[in-house]
Amino acid sequence: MTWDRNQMAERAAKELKDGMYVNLGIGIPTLVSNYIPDGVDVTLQSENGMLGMGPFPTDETIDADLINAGKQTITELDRTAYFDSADSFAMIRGGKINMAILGAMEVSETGDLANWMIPNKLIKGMGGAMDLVAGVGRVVVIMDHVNKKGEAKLLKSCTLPLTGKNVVDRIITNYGVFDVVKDGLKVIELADNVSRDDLAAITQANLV
Amino acid sequence: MTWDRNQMAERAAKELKDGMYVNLGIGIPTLVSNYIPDGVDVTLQSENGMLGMGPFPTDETIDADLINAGKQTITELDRTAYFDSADSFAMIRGGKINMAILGAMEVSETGDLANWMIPNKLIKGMGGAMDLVAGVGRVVVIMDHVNKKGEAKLLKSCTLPLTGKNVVDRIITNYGVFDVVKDGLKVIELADNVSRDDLAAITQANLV
Amino acid sequence: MKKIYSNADDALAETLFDGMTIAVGGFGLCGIPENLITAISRTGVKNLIVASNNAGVDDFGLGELLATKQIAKMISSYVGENAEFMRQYLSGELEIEFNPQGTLAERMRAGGAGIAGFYTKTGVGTVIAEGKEHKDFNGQTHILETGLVADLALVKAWKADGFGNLIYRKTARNFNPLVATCGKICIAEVEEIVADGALIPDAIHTPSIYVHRLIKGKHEKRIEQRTVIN
Amino acid sequence: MKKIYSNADDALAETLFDGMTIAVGGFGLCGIPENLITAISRTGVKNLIVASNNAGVDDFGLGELLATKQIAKMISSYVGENAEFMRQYLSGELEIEFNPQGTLAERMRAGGAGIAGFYTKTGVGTVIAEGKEHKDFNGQTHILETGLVADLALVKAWKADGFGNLIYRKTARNFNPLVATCGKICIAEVEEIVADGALIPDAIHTPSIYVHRLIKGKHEKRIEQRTVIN
Repeated sequence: MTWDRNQMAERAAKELKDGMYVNLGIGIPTLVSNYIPDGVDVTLQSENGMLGMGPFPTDETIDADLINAGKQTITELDRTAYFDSADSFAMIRGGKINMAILGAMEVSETGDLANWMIPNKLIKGMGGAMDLVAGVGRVVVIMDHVNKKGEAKLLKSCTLPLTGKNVVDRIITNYGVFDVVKDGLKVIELADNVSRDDLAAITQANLV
Repeated sequence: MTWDRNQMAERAAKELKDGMYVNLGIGIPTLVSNYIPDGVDVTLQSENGMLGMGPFPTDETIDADLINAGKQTITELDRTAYFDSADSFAMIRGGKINMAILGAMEVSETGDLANWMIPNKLIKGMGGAMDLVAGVGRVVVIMDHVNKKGEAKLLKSCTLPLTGKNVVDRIITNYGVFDVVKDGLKVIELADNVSRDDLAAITQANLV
Repeated sequence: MKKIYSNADDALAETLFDGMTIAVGGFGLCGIPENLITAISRTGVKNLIVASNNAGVDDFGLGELLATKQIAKMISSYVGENAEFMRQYLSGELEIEFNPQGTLAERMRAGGAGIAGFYTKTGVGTVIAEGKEHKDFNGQTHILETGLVADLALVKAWKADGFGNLIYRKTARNFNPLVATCGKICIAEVEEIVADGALIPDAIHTPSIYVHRLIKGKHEKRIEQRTVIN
Repeated sequence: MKKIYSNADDALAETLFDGMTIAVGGFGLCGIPENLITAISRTGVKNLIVASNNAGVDDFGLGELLATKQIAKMISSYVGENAEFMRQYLSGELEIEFNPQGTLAERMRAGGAGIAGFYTKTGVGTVIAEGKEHKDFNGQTHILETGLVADLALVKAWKADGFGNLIYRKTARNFNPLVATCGKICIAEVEEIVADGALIPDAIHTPSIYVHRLIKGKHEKRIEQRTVIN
């Protein structure tokens, strides 16, 4: 009934429109590239300095000088351009990237996002996430609706250190699709056989 | 007895040291490149986006895409690199250019420079002059000691709108060479048969 | 996704409105979007604010839009080559905002890069600093300059591919890459549109993301100061 | 004027001192100045402040300088690949200043470009904004970030000419061009030194003015996440 990782990625891929420049975060967002609809041409940005990211290489074409923001080896396309990190984030900060699809630990009903740090536990750093949510035109989050203990991750307000304030536009969870609107999170779509009552028990954020 | 344009340029060329990156202004400063001493290797920057500026072209090698900051056609060298205007002034503003040799209308005894505007008369714009004097490591000015009416151009304080405040390090006029020091302009060198008494009559700035 | 237009008039369609701000690439007459400028002179759009390092000469480049009195204000560092400009300015028909050349370039980059403002030493103690916020860093005074965003950006490049990746040639690059970033819409005119994949990805100056529309133009490439050795 | 040195040890001579700030290029293990990092580990210089997007892995890249405890503080955006880093950080031996990746890149560019500070929306409302000046532009809140200048910059490029012009290859470019600009002295290590004039002037990424010393290195180019399609 709820969506699995691939179904969430497939649903997120429907957000993509022809001609868009898109940044995909690490984890489930990376899977979105497997589901880009036919007839939709999308250019992927990798914030370490590349526009026009191609698929993973073969053993023969692997190149240590060609990696994505997750440090994975990748390939280039006929549209590819490389640039330095300042130019890459100029593009991001300047609002030229149409959409970012990112993972999250928590999202608040006002669109606050926490996805980079758990005090005293996970202190790896924010990488480019703060720049992305502050600069990109539209921020879509893919996340599980609850944590491993079954607790809500869509909250009144985030408990973890923020990545950005009022930055999330749309949330795709294993239960459905939600937009951040004036009074809370608006239910846009539900997974098959999921009811709004199901959501009530596992969602702290106000649903409208 | 006083120096002519070419002698001033020749004297200015002695300021150049091996390995320097230098920006030459329009007018007499451009002539300095004719007198670079043997064994001194200097790379010329043109602020419209070029490092390693070569001499003027022949009729056969002229190229509309290759001009200097004075809009004159030029040539490239084996060391040449091109870049955009922001990168060019990043280089200038960031203090990477070792020396600028510029023209002047007025210089004050505290090193203020006026060389871009005469109210109600000359309003062409400052071009890159303000960026150069604010950013370059050492600013050397080449100028006539007096104006066409015989009036001093080395002043207590400038009367014309400034290009920069406390920016000039050394002044080369047709009468000699002067450094901006704590209490005024220090006489470093005089043209043949010029005496300090000669200077007194044509210099308003304090000479030390 | 198709960015290539057949000519300058088509490429400009529905991008122009009176009172808009247009950023234009080029230094002097080098690397200017000749075809797009001429096409604008045919549209009659007026009260333009034009951000460009120079203002062309009387009958070429932005001088064409001065001749038709379509420009209300220029944001430039140097306008010395244009007699008509001086005439309109002195008669009060035209407004000018002088920016130091490096400040103008950096304002365009900042506008494109989402940098709202930046501190520079350029212009401290001059008329340029009047009315601007001053702040000391490491004992040195700086002034606050703001990012410049234009409604439309017009650039000239050497080659493009069909995606809109651009490369420039020699000093014709100048302001063009910065102008391309600071426009809400950017139109590029190029000398040649090459096959997709024909540009070297490491050598692209303006990535396709900045370019919304693209035309192949015919370029006079007039030389302003023809200087040769004999 | 001669910039080419015979090896990393010679190139580093008289550039190092305890407590200095060193900016280092690379993203993950991609495009890092391997030879120069290893040579620093041999010198015993200590209490280093290192500005670099990442901290290497335990036994390679900046991890080598963590193993020898030569680093007192890192300025980075992400250090997740390095267990020794975590251990030293949690035991209080090592300080970390997290900068958002784009802010770090822009701080290096600003430091090199004589921009003392700039306003960005990145980090507003987060811990990153704490203690920083806030200012509204066009109704949006921005925070002031400062330019970053290092005593020494270490970069890895693909090719250089004898003047010190550099080009980088693919995503190994990353922070390197910015790091090159923000150091008072910059040392570059490259895979190949080509004949003067052999680089295309339009395709040079780092002009020679930024590079003070140059070596040809031997590069392992270790891959961090080998990912292939089957």
